[in-house]
Amino acid sequence: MSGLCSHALELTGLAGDPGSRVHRLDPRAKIVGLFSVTIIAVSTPLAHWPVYVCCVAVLATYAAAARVSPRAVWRRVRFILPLVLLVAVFVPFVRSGGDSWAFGPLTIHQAGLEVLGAVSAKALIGTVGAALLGATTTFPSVLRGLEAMRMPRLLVLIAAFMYRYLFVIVEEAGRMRAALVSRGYAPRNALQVGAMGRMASAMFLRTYSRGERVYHAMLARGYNGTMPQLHPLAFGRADAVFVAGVLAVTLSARIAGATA
Amino acid sequence: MTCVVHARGLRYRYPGHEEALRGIDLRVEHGERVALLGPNGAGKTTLMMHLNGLMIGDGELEVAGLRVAKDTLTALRARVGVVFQDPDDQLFMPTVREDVAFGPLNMGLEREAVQHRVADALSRVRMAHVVDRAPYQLSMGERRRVAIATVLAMDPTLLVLDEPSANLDPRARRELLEVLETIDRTMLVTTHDLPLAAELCERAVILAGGRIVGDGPCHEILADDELLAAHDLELPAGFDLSAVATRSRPAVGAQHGT
Amino acid sequence: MTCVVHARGLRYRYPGHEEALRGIDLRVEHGERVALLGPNGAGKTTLMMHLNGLMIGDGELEVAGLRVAKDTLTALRARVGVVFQDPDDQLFMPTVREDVAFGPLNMGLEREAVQHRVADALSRVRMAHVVDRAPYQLSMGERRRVAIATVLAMDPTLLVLDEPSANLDPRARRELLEVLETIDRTMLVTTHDLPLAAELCERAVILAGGRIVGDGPCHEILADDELLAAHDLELPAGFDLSAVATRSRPAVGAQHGT
Amino acid sequence: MYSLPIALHIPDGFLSNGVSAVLWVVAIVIIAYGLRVANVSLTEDRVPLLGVLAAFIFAGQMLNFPVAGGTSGHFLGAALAAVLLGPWIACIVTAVVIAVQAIAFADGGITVLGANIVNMGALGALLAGFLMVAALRVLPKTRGAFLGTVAVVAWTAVMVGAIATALQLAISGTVPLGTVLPAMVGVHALIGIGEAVITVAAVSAVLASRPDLIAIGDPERYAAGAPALAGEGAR
Repeated sequence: MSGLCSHALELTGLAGDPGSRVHRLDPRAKIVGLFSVTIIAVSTPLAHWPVYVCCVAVLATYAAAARVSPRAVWRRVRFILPLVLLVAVFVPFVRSGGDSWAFGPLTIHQAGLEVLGAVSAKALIGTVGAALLGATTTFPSVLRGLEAMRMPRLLVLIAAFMYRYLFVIVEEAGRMRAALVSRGYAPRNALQVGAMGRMASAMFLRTYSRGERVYHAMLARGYNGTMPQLHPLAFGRADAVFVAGVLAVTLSARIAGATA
Repeated sequence: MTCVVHARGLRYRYPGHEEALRGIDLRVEHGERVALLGPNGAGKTTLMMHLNGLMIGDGELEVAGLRVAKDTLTALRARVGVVFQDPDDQLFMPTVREDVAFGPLNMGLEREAVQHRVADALSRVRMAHVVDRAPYQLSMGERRRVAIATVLAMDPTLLVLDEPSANLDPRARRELLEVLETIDRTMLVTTHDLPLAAELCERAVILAGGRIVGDGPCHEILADDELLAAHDLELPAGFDLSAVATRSRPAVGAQHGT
Repeated sequence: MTCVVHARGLRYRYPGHEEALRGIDLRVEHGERVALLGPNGAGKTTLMMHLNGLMIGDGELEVAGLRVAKDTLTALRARVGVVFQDPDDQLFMPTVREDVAFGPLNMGLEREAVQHRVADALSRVRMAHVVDRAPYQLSMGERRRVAIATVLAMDPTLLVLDEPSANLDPRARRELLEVLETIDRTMLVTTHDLPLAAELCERAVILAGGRIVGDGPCHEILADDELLAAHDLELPAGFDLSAVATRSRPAVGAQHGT
Repeated sequence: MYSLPIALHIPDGFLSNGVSAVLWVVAIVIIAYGLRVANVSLTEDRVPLLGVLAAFIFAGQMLNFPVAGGTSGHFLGAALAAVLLGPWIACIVTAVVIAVQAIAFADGGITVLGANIVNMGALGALLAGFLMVAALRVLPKTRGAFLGTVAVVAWTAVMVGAIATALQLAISGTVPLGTVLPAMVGVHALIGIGEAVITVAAVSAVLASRPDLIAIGDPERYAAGAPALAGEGAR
């Protein structure tokens, strides 16, 4: 339900002040902190809406401390959120329950409105949380953090190579696509996409030989089956304080909401 | 007859970046062969992408008699042939025949006419003998020439070539040059290979920082050491410009008009 | 001290194909810079792949004092640095720092020594300022120089470069040449760029059909039009060999011996 | 060119806590088992290859095509991955693609990552892979039968992913099944056709030039692990 696709490349890279305290936090702290906010928000029913406010406040504080402007956040979510909301906006018409109001042929249901509100708030918090992680942490250090958090090493390594070659291969694909279009290719329905399949196979074969060449280049520099690591991570006091702070604020709101 | 390329105040900005084209004014007449020179990042590729509407910028741009805009794209792409730098980006059908037929088929031509165009285009680049081979079995020089054929088969008014001599060994480069010299189309050639420009084109345009900073007879531009140096261009050490014969300008309906 | 490369009767056949190397005899002495020329398909890349044991053929091959065989590969790869043609194949880590550190770390060096080597190798190719950048943020010329640094950081005895000037604009090519000239290593350079060979190397070897068909001072080889033509090589039109100063041979422990 | 793309990435908040949690468990079990079966966890030799192939799947998802009424679908690639890499490696690779999309590009929620991995990757890859193996044992060993099977499994993989997504949305109480199921099935029946056409064209081209790279082409070899990736080891 979203439209990443060719806009992918615009969404990467740090934003804000790269020297800020937030940027310098251990990636594990940021992963745990931001994803906790999302998990807490998502698991909260709409009735406890102050929890959402609390989560948004935490994210806003985080962004301010990292000097990530609202514009930078918007730039990262603008291809995702509008589509999410576009889908969610149909919910009040199809999800029945509670009161209902008729607008000509359409009927809006109260239960549907509630779902719309909850879904929108949760999707907003989740998307902005992930965007803030990306704005304050390079993807390679996110991966280092995940690896330190016992993510299977093989998955981390695949992700690292994928990320490195994403740009190369997406650009290749873009050029091939341009070459197709340049020769007047304009499919009008799903049956006319055979040329894209040819393109996909050419991409696969090129990518496969790329993989072999990269492997050769690694062997040539003494690769013996284990990726060496340059930067050990250090989880310090600032990191602990950050995680504890985020959890304290959001969890207490969540518990207060549940017991209220 | 109008000129083939007519740009006035053409500007383009990649989202979130500086302007890549900052007001390009350019006329290319029928039958001209123009070398488009400039350092990396000068905007050469961006300008090229505008010529067949892969990008649409601000300002006026008319190519091959058509105003470049969304509604003219189909017609435009039949009139402007773009040969990309890496033939592997352009050739991905199972056989050379299907690759060369791809453009004419998209134009809606009859099968027979398409076959005719395939044969004709391949023979013009001296590649008729590989018609049933797979592109990946060909050498880089052969692939480059087949890539040119894929575009010639659409019978374009303007041929745009991006770095045609990149990654060619000296002999393949020579053969390519010989083929290009026999093709009587208006040509715009983006290249870092200044000797190629000197041999193939009678006019050179230097692009730098999204603007045209030099435009004139190729030999004059390439002899202007200061101009070249100012834009990170240089002839290879030991290259003697005067030793390259200026190619006579091919007389392909070179009538000038507005 | 033995010579850096010593091949005798080196042969290699790709499974299911003709022989790619048909008996190569080659000696490269310490401190030499040798251009390896030849048409596409001559066996240049295959020979290159043998030098650090990515392929192991029949016949004798000693490189940097080691007989090339399965059990010497680790030591061999620390002594032979190969810079591949496409820097994107060579730069596979997320940042330049990690890429340059990859080889030294595999050699088992301490973190501190590795940091030192990274800084040193990058400054030798004038790329110290990009240490924390990602490879995809660099220009082609910058990537090429960083690729060279990834290998220099391993302090190799022999530096093997595959088409170092491919896809570079004239200025990036010039900068690369300047960097290469300051590197005092034994070098084997595969290239189609004969002017580059003339400027960088004092010796040229021509490979054709898996055999060495020419070997001598670079300027003599490049002046031999018949030899070049017989193997699909040619200097660019207008290139004047005598105008290129022969680089003085760097005196890096150029002791010859068996 | 910029028509509305339709894909299956579920954002945070669209699934209930229970459904999200169950699918996280399912995804983890599949990946853990996949890592074991694929037998690649023992060696890092093939990691660069798997990494670039993941990038290939990601780039493949840029292939947008028109569906109906001004909307467009995009290629998903789970079936193609299963045919080329075998189902278990396809699971791992597509899971990495989907996780990176969520973490690095905020596309698809974190809490529903398990669901997205199952719907868009694992389900399609496993289904396509095992349907292919079963069909190849029964059908005549001809190119036509092979490509026909590829078409069917590619379409099926998309449909099953769409149906799973619809069921999850309905069970979560976000939208009623009666509304979401026909809508998802209708659109994805068309997207599935695009997926099938692209997958068949891609597979037939690989079959023509590098048949050795098609993992699923030989069920016996496939059963032994990951043939296309088990080639030469470290030298």
